[in-house]
Amino acid sequence: MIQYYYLGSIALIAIGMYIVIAKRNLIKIILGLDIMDTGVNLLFISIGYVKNATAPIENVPGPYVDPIPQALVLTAIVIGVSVMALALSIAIGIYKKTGTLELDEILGVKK
Amino acid sequence: MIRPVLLIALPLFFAFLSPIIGIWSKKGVRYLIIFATALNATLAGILLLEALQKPVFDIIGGFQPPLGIVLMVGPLGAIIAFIINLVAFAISIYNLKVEKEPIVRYSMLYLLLVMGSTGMVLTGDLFNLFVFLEVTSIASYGLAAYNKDKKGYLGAMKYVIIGSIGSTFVLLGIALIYSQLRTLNMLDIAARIGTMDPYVKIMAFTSLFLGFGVEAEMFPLNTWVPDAYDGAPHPISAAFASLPAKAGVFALARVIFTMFSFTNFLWFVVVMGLLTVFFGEIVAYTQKDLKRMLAYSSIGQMGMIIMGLGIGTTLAVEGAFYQMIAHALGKALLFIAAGFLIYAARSGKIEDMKGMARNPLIGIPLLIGALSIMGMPPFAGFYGKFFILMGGFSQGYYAIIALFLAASIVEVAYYARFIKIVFERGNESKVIRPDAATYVPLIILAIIIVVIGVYPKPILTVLQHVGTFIAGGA
Amino acid sequence: MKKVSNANRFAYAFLAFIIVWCTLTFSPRIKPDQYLEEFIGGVVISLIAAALSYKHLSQRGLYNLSPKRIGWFFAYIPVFIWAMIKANFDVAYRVLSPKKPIKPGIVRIRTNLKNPAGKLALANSITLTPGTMTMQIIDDKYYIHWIYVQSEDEKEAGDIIKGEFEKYLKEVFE
Amino acid sequence: MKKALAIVLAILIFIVFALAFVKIPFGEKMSTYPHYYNPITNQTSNMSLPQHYLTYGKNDTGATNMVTAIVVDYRGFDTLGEVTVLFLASTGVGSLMYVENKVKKKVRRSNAVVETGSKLLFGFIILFGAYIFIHGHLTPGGGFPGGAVIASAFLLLYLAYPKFHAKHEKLSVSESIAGLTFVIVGLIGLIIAGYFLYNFLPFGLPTYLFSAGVIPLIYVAIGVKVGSELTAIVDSMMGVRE
Amino acid sequence: MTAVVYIILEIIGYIFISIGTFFLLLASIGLIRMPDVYNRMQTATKATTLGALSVLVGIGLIDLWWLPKSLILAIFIVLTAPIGASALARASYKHGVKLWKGSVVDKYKDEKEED
Repeated sequence: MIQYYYLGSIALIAIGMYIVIAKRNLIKIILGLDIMDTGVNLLFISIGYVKNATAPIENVPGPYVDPIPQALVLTAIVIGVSVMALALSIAIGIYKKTGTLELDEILGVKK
Repeated sequence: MIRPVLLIALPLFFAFLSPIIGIWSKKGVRYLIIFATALNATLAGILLLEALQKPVFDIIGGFQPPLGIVLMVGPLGAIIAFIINLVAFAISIYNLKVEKEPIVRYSMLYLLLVMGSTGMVLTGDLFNLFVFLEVTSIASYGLAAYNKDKKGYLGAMKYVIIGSIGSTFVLLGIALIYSQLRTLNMLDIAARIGTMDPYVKIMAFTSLFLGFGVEAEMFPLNTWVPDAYDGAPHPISAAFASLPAKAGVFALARVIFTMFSFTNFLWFVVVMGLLTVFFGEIVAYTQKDLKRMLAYSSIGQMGMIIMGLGIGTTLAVEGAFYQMIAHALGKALLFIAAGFLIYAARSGKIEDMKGMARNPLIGIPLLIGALSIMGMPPFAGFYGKFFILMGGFSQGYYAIIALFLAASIVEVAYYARFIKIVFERGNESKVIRPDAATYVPLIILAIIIVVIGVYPKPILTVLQHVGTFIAGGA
Repeated sequence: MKKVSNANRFAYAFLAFIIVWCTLTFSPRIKPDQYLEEFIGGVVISLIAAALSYKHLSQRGLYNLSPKRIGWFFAYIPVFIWAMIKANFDVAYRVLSPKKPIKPGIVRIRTNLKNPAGKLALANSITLTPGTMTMQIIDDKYYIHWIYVQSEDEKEAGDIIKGEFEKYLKEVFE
Repeated sequence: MKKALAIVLAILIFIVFALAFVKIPFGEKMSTYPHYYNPITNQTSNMSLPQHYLTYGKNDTGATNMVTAIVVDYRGFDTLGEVTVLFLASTGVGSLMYVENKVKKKVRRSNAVVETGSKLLFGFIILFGAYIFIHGHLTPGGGFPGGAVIASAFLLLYLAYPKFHAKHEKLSVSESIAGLTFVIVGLIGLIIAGYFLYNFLPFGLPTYLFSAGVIPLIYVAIGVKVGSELTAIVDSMMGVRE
Repeated sequence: MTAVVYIILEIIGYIFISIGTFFLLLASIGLIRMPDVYNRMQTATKATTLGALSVLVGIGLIDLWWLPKSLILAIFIVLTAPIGASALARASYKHGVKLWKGSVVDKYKDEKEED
């Protein structure tokens, strides 16, 4: 059986990848990484989905969705946030040193 | 009886403790880190002896796998963990040379880098492996930019970007495996990997392979290596070459052998390894800057390890593991020496370092390290390359062996050039004597290299277990 | 305004927090002993939160809770809600009417409220009522963005905008 | 040129992964999941992993919220790693944003409305954050969102008072103590039962506040830790102010 | 008997929710139709506050379990939404966002705040 439900999140990953490779502005690149991250998290969550099911909390009647992907994505989100914080602070550092966030100007590439 | 989890819990304990100690005494934190890594190395040594009897499983939280997380330590994992912690101990002494503030934060990041690399080697759970990969790489990002100059920031930025792409791939691979098998334990995955759809299986393998390839400095995703190594403080360059890189390549070995046990897909690994070797060695030959040269050489060596894993016979994998050990020790030594040379010459260019290594405290370890990395007998590096070659020979990969030898010759050429320059006669007046924080780790590492080169029996005893490792054991 | 002891302010903060906590954890289906556990947890949390924030929360401590003030406060609620509903119909009219009946501008009015909390309440009330939005308070001056300016004079505009609010808020807060 | 390459690569990645993911079922019943296998005892179970969690989770951990049961108890080691990652991020940002010569920056006066409002709300936001992480084992939520809410209370103070400055020593001490609590709870489990992070406290009655053994304890530690770490990150990123 | 009460409460709750959604819709239309930041903020703040309020009250009536919680949330929304609007308005003013050209008066311009 062929499933099309995941294509949206894969598209997010591909878009993020495109931004990371094609854009030459550090903030945009960092945003691209974030988009990729979101895509993977969305993908993970949807893997655990069960039709007509609710959140796995015992005082609500079942059936429940798979709780593992939710737990894993919780971890993955926190990790993504940490990477983002560090990337942004490195970008701030680069800006302090060079006065710009455009990669071409930083590396001295002639257009 | 020692529990593997202590190797992770104790550094974590000390890392969380150090901000409190740092309020009173910054010096105290530095010595605490040395103590913590020494303790860890001792524990890892004891663990190695235990794992030689039979693989150690440490169930965390009291839930049987795959319900809970399990640490899975076979002899090979134990020896890599031991070497990582040993090198980490040596480097932590050299850390005393770092003067730049905030030193307490630096120490914590370093200790957690060690802890993350150890965790990557010990864990037996795929998602836990990802978490430790992230611990390692975030600590590395912070340390790579620690110098807070333009070079450091740019190297770290490159590392962050490529590292994040890598972790996205790892997560994708985990998602693919989880969606089909609904489990995360490596041995559970290994037992049921045959039921996966073949295309999904190959995609999962490729994603994990590329993802861990970032830390293992594999070819398409290793452009961060020279910049990050170059921009990082000297102890951190040494640590990068021996801690996260080894943990990454061990994770690759886990993916290849423990989880997927591919036999017909290994040519892919060999090709990636070979490309990495060529990229590394040839660019290294053209480098004028010492740290960049060593970084590219590190790429080349990691490529050899990946090739050894890819050839896949017992002998070649033994060689790969031997090479891992030798490279961890040798590259750490060379980077520490490079740090001293750069400090003495006040320049990173190799040509400015004429005769700088003529002090025996620095010269003899440097020579031992360089010869070991070049693969000269009787030093540790020789056995690794030799076994990989023999393994490839027995599999009939003649063309690949020829290319491998050619790359080794290039490597010998540029190391010889480097040694010739640093031992050249002339400007003796400028040669300075290293202080204890520099020569103690150098001598420790050099002694180990000589010992395991001249008397390789203990290592070979451990490496006998490679057969069970390839067959999918711990 | 007389000085109020720290203990008094602390007690007020604690009381406010524990009331909010009890409301948050209450539900018609909860068992009594279960609620007791929630209450014990709430006491601990409220003590910590009060210790962190009692200096910010109030200046008058328990004196805020005199029956007269509470009475005026409850009298104020229907006035406020009625004004809010009127405001929304006003918004609906201005948004949906094709001619865009607006004549915006920033005017200045004055208040004779003294207490910061009272000023904030007045500012919020102004923002949520027809056509006006507080932008900044400086001492006793309010700068207000008015969507349909009826008067530019401080006094007259103040009477229109503040309406009955100031009277009630004066009783509640002063 | 570079753009064309990027587009080609992105499309390639999309196609390659789409071909893999179209084969993966979506929203199927849990009974179709493959059963798990215990590699230590060499036994295949009669149910899948998520089914096991949902069936026995309440007995195994005492928590009502199964996601929390997995995050803190079954896979608590991951969470320890996750906490470490956040700790690393705050340490890393602090070390990168560290300034040796403190240059005083000019700051703008804040909005009086915001000032009074945040004074009023600060305590309530902290209360609400604590509410979220203390009920992590009963309702959706837990240490990470709760900690983020607490950090937002401090963020509000930063907005309201441009001169506000959280004491870094205090932050790192609370961070350390919370982290040490987590590790020590794990080590106590190791000593008592032989398993790191073993849930050694009595489970109590489900849906009660004091239940699920060490889970609320760990979540309180995580909440405090996340709160102080996020505050420290914000504070470091703002740089030095006068 | 109680069942009837519950059903009535539920119906009232849904009415509240519909009203709330209508006001939220108004707010978004206002965002498009109003000419400048300040006017947009006006419509958006008022309509979203009342909209969110009545949605919350509606939820509380449908399932009484949530009533205390939703009332607390309502109070917080009333307290915070205007503060946010005021902060945004002043920030955009300080940042140099111009008033709409049809504006008749700007007294805030004369105020010299010390920075």
